[in-house]
Amino acid sequence: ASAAAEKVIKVGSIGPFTGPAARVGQEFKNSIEMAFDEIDWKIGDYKIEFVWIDSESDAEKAAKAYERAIVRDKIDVGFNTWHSWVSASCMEVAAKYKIPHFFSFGAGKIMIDKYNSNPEKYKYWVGKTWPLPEKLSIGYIETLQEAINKGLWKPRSRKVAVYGVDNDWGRAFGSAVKKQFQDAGWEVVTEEYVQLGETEFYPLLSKIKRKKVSVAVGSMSDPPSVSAFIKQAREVGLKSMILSDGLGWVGEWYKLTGDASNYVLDQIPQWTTPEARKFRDDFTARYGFEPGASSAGLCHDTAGFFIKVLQTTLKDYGALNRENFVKCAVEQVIPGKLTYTEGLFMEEYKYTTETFPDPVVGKGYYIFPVIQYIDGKGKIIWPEEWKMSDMTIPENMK
Amino acid sequence: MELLMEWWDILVAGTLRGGLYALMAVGLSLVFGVMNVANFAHGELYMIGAYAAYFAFTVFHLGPVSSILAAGAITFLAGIVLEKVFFYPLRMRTQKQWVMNSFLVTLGISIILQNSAKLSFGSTYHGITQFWAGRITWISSMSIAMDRVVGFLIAVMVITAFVFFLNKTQTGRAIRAVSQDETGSQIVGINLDRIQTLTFALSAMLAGIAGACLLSINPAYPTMGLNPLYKSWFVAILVGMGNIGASIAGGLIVGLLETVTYSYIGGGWQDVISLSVIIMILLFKPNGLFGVKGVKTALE
Amino acid sequence: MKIANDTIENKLGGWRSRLTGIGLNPIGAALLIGLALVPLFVKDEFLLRLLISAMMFGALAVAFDFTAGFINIVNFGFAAFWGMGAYTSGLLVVKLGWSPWMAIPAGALASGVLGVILGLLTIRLGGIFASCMTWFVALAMLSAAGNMVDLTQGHAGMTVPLLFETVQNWPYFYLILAIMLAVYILVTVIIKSNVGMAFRAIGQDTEAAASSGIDAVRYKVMNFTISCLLAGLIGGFYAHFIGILTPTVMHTSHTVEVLAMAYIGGRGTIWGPLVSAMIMVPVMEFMKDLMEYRLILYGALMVFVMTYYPRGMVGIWENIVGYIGKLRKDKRNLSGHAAPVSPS
Amino acid sequence: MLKVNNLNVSYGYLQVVWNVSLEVGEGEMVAILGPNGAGKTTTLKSITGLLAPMDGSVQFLGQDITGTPTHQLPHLGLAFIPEERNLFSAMSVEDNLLMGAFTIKDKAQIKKNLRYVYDLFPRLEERDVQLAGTMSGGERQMLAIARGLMSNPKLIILDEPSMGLSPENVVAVFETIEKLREEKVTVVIVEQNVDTTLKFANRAYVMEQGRVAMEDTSENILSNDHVRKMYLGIGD
Amino acid sequence: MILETQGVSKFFGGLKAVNDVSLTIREGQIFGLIGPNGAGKTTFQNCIAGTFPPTQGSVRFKGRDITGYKAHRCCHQGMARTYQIVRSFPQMSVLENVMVGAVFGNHRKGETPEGKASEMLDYVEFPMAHDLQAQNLNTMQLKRLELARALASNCEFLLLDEVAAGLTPAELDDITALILRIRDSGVTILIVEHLMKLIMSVCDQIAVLNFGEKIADGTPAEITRDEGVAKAYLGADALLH
Ligand SMILES: Nc1ncnc2c1ncn2[C@@H]1O[C@H](COP(=O)(O)OP(=O)(O)OP(=O)(O)O)[C@@H](O)[C@H]1O
Ligand SMILES: Nc1ncnc2c1ncn2[C@@H]1O[C@H](COP(=O)(O)OP(=O)(O)OP(=O)(O)O)[C@@H](O)[C@H]1O
Ligand SMILES: CC(C)C[C@H](N)C(=O)O
Ligand SMILES: [Mg+2]
Ligand SMILES: [Mg+2]
Repeated sequence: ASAAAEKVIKVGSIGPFTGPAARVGQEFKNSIEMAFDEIDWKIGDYKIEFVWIDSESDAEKAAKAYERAIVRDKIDVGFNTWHSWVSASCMEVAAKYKIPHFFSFGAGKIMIDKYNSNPEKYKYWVGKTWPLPEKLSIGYIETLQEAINKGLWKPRSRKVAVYGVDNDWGRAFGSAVKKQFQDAGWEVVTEEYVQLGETEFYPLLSKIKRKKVSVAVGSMSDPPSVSAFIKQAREVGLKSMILSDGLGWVGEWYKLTGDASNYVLDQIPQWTTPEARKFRDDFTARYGFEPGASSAGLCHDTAGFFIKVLQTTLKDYGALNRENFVKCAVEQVIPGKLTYTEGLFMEEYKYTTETFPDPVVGKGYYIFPVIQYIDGKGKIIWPEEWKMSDMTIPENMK
Repeated sequence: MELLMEWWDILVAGTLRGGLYALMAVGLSLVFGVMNVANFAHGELYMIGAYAAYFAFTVFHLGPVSSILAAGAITFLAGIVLEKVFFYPLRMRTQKQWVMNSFLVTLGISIILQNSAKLSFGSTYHGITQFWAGRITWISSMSIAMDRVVGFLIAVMVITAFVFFLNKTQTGRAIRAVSQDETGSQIVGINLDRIQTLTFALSAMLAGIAGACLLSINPAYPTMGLNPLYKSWFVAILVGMGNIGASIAGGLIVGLLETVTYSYIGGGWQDVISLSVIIMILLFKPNGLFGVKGVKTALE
Repeated sequence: MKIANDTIENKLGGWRSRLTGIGLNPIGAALLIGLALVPLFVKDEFLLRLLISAMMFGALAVAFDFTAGFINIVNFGFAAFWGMGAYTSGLLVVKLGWSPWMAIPAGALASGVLGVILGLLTIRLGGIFASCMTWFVALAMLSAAGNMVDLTQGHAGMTVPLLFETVQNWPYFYLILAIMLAVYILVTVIIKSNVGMAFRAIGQDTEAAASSGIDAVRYKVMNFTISCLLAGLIGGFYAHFIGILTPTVMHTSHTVEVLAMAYIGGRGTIWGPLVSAMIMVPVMEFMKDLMEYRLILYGALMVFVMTYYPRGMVGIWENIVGYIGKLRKDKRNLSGHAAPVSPS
Repeated sequence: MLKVNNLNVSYGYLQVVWNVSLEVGEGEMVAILGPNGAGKTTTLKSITGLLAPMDGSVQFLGQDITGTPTHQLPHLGLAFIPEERNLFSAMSVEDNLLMGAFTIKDKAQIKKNLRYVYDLFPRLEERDVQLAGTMSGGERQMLAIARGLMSNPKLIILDEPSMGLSPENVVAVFETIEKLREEKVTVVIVEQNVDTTLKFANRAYVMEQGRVAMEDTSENILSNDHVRKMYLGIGD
Repeated sequence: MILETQGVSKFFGGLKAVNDVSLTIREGQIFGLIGPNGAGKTTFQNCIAGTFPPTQGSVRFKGRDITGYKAHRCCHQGMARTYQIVRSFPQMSVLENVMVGAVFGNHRKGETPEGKASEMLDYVEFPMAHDLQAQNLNTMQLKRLELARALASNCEFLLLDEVAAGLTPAELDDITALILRIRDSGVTILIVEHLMKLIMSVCDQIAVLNFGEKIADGTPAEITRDEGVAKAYLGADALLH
């Protein structure tokens, strides 16, 4: 009887719990558990319950599952997603049922386009966790430019090949870096996208190799593809710097690539601070595998931000319910009044009405370091203030 | 010169790819020919082979060749078990509509195996860096990983041994005989049950070896079988279901077709193009490229 | 007194035969009426959505059985025709601003046209080759839908406007109920007609059918067209019910789902597939929390049914009815009112 | 040599063979006659293990072979040539013949047998590489008989060997059977060609509606009025 | 002249299964086609009835050129057939099997398919219940079923392929009577058969094929006298009952 009196808030959390990115889903779930354990799953006298919504990495399945969570499980608020296409499809559902949903990774452009097409309708989908790739990826150009200026590297040509997985993310990243390289005076000689899950890159790589490029840059989000690409690049004897954005997203990547990943550049958060390392070790101790900083790590931060939102809503609006969440989002989160500074990775997580739904990017806010992998470890080589060493150039390219 | 190089690369890449398609397709074709089973769980046997090789190589620290052989042995056993558990009772009970019923059973098996793998190993990727270090450079502008070359050679050897077995040994001939007339085979003294179990196990073994050979390229995970399954169907249908010898040619054709598409049109269009070509061919050769009409290759 | 009784009997009989003519027996009709009343009493939106989904799959299974159970070709690319209807309808609304009410029939038509092509493609092929041809066509369509990003948004998914601007589900419920009924009745009427006889003849022996004067090409194409058209119609509904389309609607796994329902229900019976969908969709939904175990069970069910009850639920049902019938007859025989044995 | 006791066989609920008993002595040629649907084929199939009888037993060379799987029978020296031929249609004529010798391990013996059947049916040697599936009805029948002979059987059971054959080939078949008998092979034959069959057979059984209606020597059967009328079309 | 073939040939790869066969069949005749196994008799029938088109040559039926007509069109022209290897619709009842012929063949006014079908079953003296599934019948019963189905299409021309194979002499007499009855009802018949007794007793005219070629054509008496025929086919007199 007393249970009925207890107030419960149901949070629907979307993640790729099965399917090609299931590993990421697992990390999400675990890191959210760790974050909510810290507050004992309570906000005031509200008990927090999570409903795990499996996106299976598919836009349509995710939308169906989200809708099911709304009508069957009667969730009050949504939290988190990974893929941008999942965000885009669930945005539609959130708008239909007017369910506020906080913080989704989805880096690609479709969410932004959708939001801009009707801000009023889509205001329920509150904020991206991961900004558009072009805002971050400028780090690559600066790193390369610096290495050239310092005389560390004399590229044989100013030619670039862009590759990537054929989805919203891969294409968004590809076209962003393409433009940046072009602006920096490089020539993009080929641009190739492959299907999700492709593991055969000999034709693609030999094509790139024939073009004699100095840099191959792109992103593939699933581990089999990206590790196959890296390994085969070495097998065919590609003599170019490889920029593989997101190689380190999944903790087990090194097992798959081995030292074929040496010298590869990536731009990804690192376990740099002592708090971050502690989180990593706690996680490993509790769940038996090492988390990725960009998935479990960032998700832990956003969970912290989300808890702060819940607490603020209770404090400022008196009760936890859909309307108040929406109010809190519109009045405090979107205009940047409510920000989060206790995170492990960024100094401050903040939104502004100008950049919404992207977070504010730049020093002091949201920024990723550029790292270079050697023997399975990432060394930070950009920006200046975090730098651990200069870029290393492999023997055969000097 | 540039163009020649390009073609050469395509040829090499296509052949390497095609060899392994052939290995898969031979098994699929064999089971269809002998047991009239359109096996939709062939990809899961490939998956079992990949997992087996992974554990053999990383956990039990067997050598590459032993790992691949171990995978072959395990899938062979898995084949025996599957045949005895699923197809034997079905055979005892089904008279009519065998092809459809057994096909549905394979769908069921595929779902069971895939989800059991998820349950036992999770959805993560169990991969290795490589079996053999090193690479080979030979006229080509690109060099080729040892793994691929050896994998391809294993495929060729296995297929050759297999074709020899089918045509030149008494057991092999018995397998072919069963594929054509079961009553006739019994009459001349062939033990049907044994041959059918053997056939399924051999086919499973071929798929398992393919999965094991490719472990360094495709890590093991529960749903990894789907793509190879599709590809082996393409090959088997293209050349005529049940035609073992032609499956080899078919594997190479599909492998090349895909590589050409990949290089000139774009990765995503591989399936569209190779499927369109296969559809066109079927329109003119309804029994497949090398199928013979009136002779039982298709079902009736 | 006696006369009045007679006319009532007659009237009832007339109704009954009319109902059976469209495939409804009294039990079926009663169940349908019960189903139609559900939204009046049940306010749980989730349950309604579940029923909508069940009815949709029921209609799909019937449309599938129309080909598989009668002309004996398994359209292994069935889902692609469902998807074709969905995409066509969705695109017409999104790109050309059509009303969904116009676009859905147009989608059905597009699928139907594709059905004609498919029918023509498979004419010369028998058995597994025909199935593979349909499968390959579907795979090519799936792949193309994924690659024509400019048109379909590819795997990112295409957002499609909904049919009704409400979060309530009863309008969809009645619409799909009507569609399901229409599909069921249409298929039953066709199967009971001479055209249906031609389908069955072709399915059992094409050559004998041809030498008895049946134009196999025409009927085969006709069958494919109708089946695909219906799939497209249901696809159009789906598009505007679910609101988002990705190429995965065309995926083989959907065909397998529909096929499993049709076969577990009992192929070639029309009502078997319908009933099995109505049972299996909710059951699978309620077992969702079992995750992998659920699918393992599902696979095991398929194996079990195909091994021990290849005629599906209909087979089991007929056994039960036969058994009851026998019991009754035994009873009657015992009480001395043996029915006259028909002389044949 | 072969002894069948009280065989009962059914298809599902439909019983088609009732209490059939047969006895065949060594070196004998025994015919089983009867109208269509009498259950002759069914009887043969249960003897050879292709159908499981409900009841009754079969003994071959003193050994109980009821329920023995079909594939073990050739090892015991029993060959069966079914009505449907059951050839390996995608294999060559020669491969079919070699399969017939599946139970023989001795290569020289196989060669000898091959020579023997080729001499018997020269048409087969002419067509040794043709696929069995593309042969005409009569050619296939020859091949089926030849395949049966390849295993050096002690007892050969033939189901309607002359069906669908041209007169010339029918003669060839009966001449072969005659030769088999000279070589002391026991023969059980089911035939519609009653007249000719009875000229060759020692004894005959007549089956009607699933039961043995009559059993006697060929001469007696031939002179039986009922048989003359029903099977030879010679009435009074 | 109900049927006339001009140089009909059918080649399978290099094999000349039927080679340059010309025949003329008059209305109301029973025309016999005989020849050794593999002579091409079935193949010749297939060319006429539209199973596949002849490689060369033409077929005229009732004065119209029907070369290359598909099987169903041949049927609509008034041709019906039975098969050497029987073909039925196994999951349909006996009655439905025959109804298929009645519905899709040449429909006559005032006939219901059911009525026509049971009439034809009675006509061929079908021995079993009409609601039995065809898959439960044996070969002989199926042959009668096929005959009924063919007749139900109201054909004028009937092709029979070894209908009497495997019959006992008593049954042979029945079938002989039936064939004659069908002829008398106004149907022309082309019959392929190895049983000389039947052929000789019913045929008005006979053609003999050997290795795909026609080697003789004439009345039964002429054929029996023909030396080439005797050598190629008839062989042992013993078998000519
Ligand atoms: N597979 C079957 N299923 C059901 N009934 C069958 C089956 N095969 C044969 N029968 C029935 O069994 C009976 C005996 O058939 P069987 O084939 O043994 O006769 P038969 O004497 O060999 O005739 P025939 O001379 O035509 O070859 C027939 O009435 C037939 O209908
Ligand atoms: N589809 C086919 N492909 C290849 N060869 C064929 C085909 N059909 C028939 N033949 C061959 O053509 C020849 C004639 O066959 P057909 O069946 O017409 O003979 P038939 O006169 O009916 O013989 P039977 O009396 O034995 O039935 C045979 O040699 C046969 O092997
Ligand atoms: C960086 C990421 C969040 C990647 C994810 N796959 C996306 O599409 O957005
Ligand atoms: Mg028989
Ligand atoms: Mg013939």
